[in-house]
Amino acid sequence: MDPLVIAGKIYSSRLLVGTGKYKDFAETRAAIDAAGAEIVTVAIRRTNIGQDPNQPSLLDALPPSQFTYLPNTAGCYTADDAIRTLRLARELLDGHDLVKLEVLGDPQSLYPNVVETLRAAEVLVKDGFKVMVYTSDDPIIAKQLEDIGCVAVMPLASLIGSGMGILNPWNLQIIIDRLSVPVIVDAGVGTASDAAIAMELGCDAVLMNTAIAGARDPVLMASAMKKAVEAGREAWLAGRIAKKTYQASPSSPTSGLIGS
Amino acid sequence: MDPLVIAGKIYSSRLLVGTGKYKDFAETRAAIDAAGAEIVTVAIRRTNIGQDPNQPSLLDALPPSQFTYLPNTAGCYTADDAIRTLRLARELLDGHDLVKLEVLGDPQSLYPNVVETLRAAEVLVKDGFKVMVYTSDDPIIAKQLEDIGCVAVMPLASLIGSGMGILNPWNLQIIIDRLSVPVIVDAGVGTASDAAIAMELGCDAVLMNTAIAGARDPVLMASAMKKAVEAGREAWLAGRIAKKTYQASPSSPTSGLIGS
Amino acid sequence: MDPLVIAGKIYSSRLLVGTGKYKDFAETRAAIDAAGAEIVTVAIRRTNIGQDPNQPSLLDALPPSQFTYLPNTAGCYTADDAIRTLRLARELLDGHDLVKLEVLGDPQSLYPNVVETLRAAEVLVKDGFKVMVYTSDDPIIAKQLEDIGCVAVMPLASLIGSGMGILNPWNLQIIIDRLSVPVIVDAGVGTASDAAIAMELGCDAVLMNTAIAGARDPVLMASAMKKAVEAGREAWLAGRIAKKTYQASPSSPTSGLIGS
Amino acid sequence: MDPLVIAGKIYSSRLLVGTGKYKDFAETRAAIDAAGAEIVTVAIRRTNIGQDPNQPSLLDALPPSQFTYLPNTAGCYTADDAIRTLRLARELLDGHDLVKLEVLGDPQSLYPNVVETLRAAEVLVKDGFKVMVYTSDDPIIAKQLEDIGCVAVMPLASLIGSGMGILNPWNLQIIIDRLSVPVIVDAGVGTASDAAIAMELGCDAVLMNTAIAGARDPVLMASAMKKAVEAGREAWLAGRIAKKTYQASPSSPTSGLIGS
Amino acid sequence: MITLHINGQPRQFPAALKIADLVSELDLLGKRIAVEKNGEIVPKSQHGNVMAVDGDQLEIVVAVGGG
Amino acid sequence: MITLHINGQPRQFPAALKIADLVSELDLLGKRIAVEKNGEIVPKSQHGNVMAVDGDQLEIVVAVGGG
Amino acid sequence: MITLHINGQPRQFPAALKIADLVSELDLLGKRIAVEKNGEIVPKSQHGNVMAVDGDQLEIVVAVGGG
Amino acid sequence: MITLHINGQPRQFPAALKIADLVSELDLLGKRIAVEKNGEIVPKSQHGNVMAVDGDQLEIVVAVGGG
Repeated sequence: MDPLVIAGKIYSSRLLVGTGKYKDFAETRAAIDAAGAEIVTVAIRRTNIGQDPNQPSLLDALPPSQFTYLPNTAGCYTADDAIRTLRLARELLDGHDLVKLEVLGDPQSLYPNVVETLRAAEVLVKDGFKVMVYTSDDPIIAKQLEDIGCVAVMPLASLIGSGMGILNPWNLQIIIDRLSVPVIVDAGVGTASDAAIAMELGCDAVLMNTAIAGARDPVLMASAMKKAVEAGREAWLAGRIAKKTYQASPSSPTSGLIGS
Repeated sequence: MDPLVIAGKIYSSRLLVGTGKYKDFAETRAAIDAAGAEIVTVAIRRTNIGQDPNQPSLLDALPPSQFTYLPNTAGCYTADDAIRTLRLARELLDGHDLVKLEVLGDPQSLYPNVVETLRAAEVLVKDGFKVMVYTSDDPIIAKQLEDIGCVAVMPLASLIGSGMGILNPWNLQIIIDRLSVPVIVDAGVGTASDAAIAMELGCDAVLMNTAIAGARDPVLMASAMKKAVEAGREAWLAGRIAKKTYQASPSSPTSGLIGS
Repeated sequence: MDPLVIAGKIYSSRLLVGTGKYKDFAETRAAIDAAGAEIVTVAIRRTNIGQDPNQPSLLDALPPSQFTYLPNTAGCYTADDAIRTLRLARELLDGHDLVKLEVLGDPQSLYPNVVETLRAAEVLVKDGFKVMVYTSDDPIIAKQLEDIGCVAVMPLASLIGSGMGILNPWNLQIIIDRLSVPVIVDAGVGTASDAAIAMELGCDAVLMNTAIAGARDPVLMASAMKKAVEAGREAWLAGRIAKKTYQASPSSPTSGLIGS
Repeated sequence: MDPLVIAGKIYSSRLLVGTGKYKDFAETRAAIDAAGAEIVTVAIRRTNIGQDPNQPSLLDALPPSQFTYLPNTAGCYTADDAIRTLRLARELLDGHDLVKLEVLGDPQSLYPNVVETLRAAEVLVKDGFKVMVYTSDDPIIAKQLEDIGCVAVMPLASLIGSGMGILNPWNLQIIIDRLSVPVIVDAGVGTASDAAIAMELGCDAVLMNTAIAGARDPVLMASAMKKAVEAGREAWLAGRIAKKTYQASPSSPTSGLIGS
Repeated sequence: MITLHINGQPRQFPAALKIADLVSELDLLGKRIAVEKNGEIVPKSQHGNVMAVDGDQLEIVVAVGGG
Repeated sequence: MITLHINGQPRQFPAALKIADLVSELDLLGKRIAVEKNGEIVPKSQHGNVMAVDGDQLEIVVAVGGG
Repeated sequence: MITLHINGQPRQFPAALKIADLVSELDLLGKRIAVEKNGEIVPKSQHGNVMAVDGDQLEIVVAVGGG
Repeated sequence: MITLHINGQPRQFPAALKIADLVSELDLLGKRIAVEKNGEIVPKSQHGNVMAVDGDQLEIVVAVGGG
């Protein structure tokens, strides 16, 4: 498939995945392999002081040498918390500066707070981060985030973890038409067809976590999502037929019928 | 993928394709290979008396030894025409008895005439044909066609060639829930996500022609459809997450946040 | 509003209602008055031998002198039962010959059995009945029912009592475009906007029962449905604006802005 | 209908209308009368110096004594322009302080610029205006606008003048659930059913202009919209039946059938 | 003694009787009903003439609320 | 002279002839075809025996691309 | 001679004048308008006092149909 | 005795100590962590120099699964 370029780096997979909500690291790794994902999001959390230091860690299961880590700011409701969290992430990952910024509005909806998001994006971009930013499907805000210098804009399809799919394809279409940086649908995908629809709109990639980790068979769903993203991308490149609300058009010749 | 069984024969591909509307036989073959289709529909038409007998024929491009032919009755508006056409097809294909029955209501909509379809199905099943039958999304008619002995029931997603996708998933769901023979969505698919949605409903397979042959790049679209059908099937097998219209659910831990 | 003409008789209301599922006859009457309905459907059932003969009857609550009765064949699964039922209804109502024919496929879905429906319609029309016929949204069947001589064709919006609204507006559109007799959406309406949408498609009227009788406040919902049907009809007559998927168009002058 | 209360004032109509795009003032007045609207939006524009001072003005057609004027800031792309415009409006209307704030993102989409909108709202509320504010369907922004002290929050259904109807009912639902001030759907309504759907979601009112003024028959469409808004409100108050995706429920008794 | 099958239920009567008499027997006099005998409508005008005899299948119906 | 109606078109032939000969006459020899005579299939195995005579209605078909 | 910028257009006037006089000059007397001078509202009550002087930026607006 | 606030919890230590020593104290040696002291990142390269003193607010974080 045609490659995806984010901040000058080339990726062959257009499916980005989260690493949360899995049964264990083995399942996490198996699902991510089945998804063929190259970029994986991780959260930054306090060490549990006193816990067994020898228990396996995410970094053992997903060696940073094999995957591009995308530390996020999940759980942050202010620009300041998000900025602090990503500075810790950069230190943690030896200066790795590709990050996912998300500043949420409230814990019930997890809908983005776009004002705080804009504020944090400005600071982080100035501070040298390569910011992939989670936002609403507001096309004006999406453009402002690009203008600030974010390397990818990631509008939601629907609420995080809702599995409702793409609620407003029209807004996404405007965003896709207007932005030059990659547009990645993030949050809300529930099943394979949702991912295909996102790609058919012309999105550059899809990011998901719950749709895979929460499926009855996460590894099989990961494979489904890989194929769906590729199918949607290829369909977009192939140029679908126009919709015809009425007059049907036969697929077989209309002449040469017997007894006619 | 789990195999598809029609009339006791096993198929590994769940994508059936038509062979009409292509630029030439080379494109036909390339698209069908990209689709990975094992079953291909063909139409039965009068020989053009006096045309150059040496020009290539469909059977050269798609050797019956490599593909399962599914002769159709496209263009037939009565049970009698459909029956005559399929008897000619069986003679033409050396007794091959797997056929696609379609009896249409009118040339404008190409919507099936279910009364004539029932009539033809009864005669053809008695006459030893293995009938895969194109029909509307009427669940009562679909069940009657199964009871008559059709080996597969193929409800429309929308009008033939319309590319409108699945207009009434609810009726398809009832049909899928009630029938034991394979249910194959036939007609109306426009792009990859439509095929994925059909499979996610629990259909056994999808049959299409225009969506591939009419695309700007038919071969690439054929590949997209192959992946979409597999994606939809795997998603259905994997068990998608439930839709949550409201309360979002975070993918990252809600505890251990800094500064909390 | 422009009048509705069925079998040569003029009606000012385009909302037809059923009389089932109400708390009591008082509520039935209040709801029907609020709906402004002129045509009311009734069912034909065996007398409960031995029950108190003095308890009030539907005909006391809704005097046939004030309403046009439309006896139905609810619960009939064969043409014969439907025909017998309507002959009893005609006898019961002193020769009244305007009837609602419905032949159902099964008790779970209550989806129409269109083959039996066609059969019954032919007999009843020959027998002098003015048949308003409940059917699926199959445009070929709908046209056949008109050709048989039915005075109104009544396709479903969705399953009886489901409240799912109009699942396939495209099929309804084809039916409306092709038929000359009144097309009345029957079954599936759940709320006011569903009725408005049906009328905006160009339907001649809407028939409902559960949406009103099953509402928390049936009388208020009846009023809502009256207004929704009128709103939808007027909107259809008034000619709505075209949908513009993108370029917005301001409602205020774009010149004369201050400071420009 | 239950009254609508905005900034302590009671209105009996839940349909607010714009006054732009009409053929002439006579049509404007006729449509507004048919709509039964009490609140009408107006734009503020520079006088055309030198034009005939005796030609009729909007205020002659719609006497401020009979209608509640809602001066808007259509065409403003910055908080400052919007603030200046509304200060002129207040002076123009003798201290009238109920205003519609809209700050747009760009002339192509007319999508709101929520950051500038928040900025303007804060200044205007402090300055004593009663601000009814046009915004996106972002529930976080909507809540912030309420917290600032806006007297009504008016999220879009879809782009201004697009007639696309309600693209994302889920976001509107969240806004309606969370806000205490009236929520008025503003922009995007195309036909009567769109207005009914908005009210059925629980919106307090609907504001529109193009859907009426741009209809083939604006006065008839105004009447349709009046009825649709009332129908939707009543349906919401009456409590619709639940949707049942499958098992149908008969409206006629299932016992007492003949021949059973 | 004769047996009539009325609305699916067998019922004993001393002897064959007119439909009109059967209707009053059943307390249905003056009520809006229709009668079918062995699959054929018995018009009101004939209730005074047509006899219900042993073994007859009768359906007696009314209009009830329905949609 | 006889007339055969082949795929709806009348055609003259000097005399009645076997289906097999007709097929080669029409340059269809070796092509994958099926033949119907007056509404009845003529199996390949019978092409050498069955005669096409004056007034016969013949349908000769092939498989073509279709969906 | 002074120049006033009215609704973005420069206009010559013999001398500074009261807003009230400017309004009548412009044939806007009695019309429902609002006036802004150099970004500040000039209340109707002040039209008789406030002078428009050379270089002033004036906005004079009316209400028009809009949505 | 000094008190450090580590990840929001107060903890006693005999005396001020280097971040590096604190990390080993906490059994985090060799683990992939990052340290923030009073709102400022303490780079790994500085763990050997920077002291944690009484009252310091420390955040010590790791990467965990998240979406």
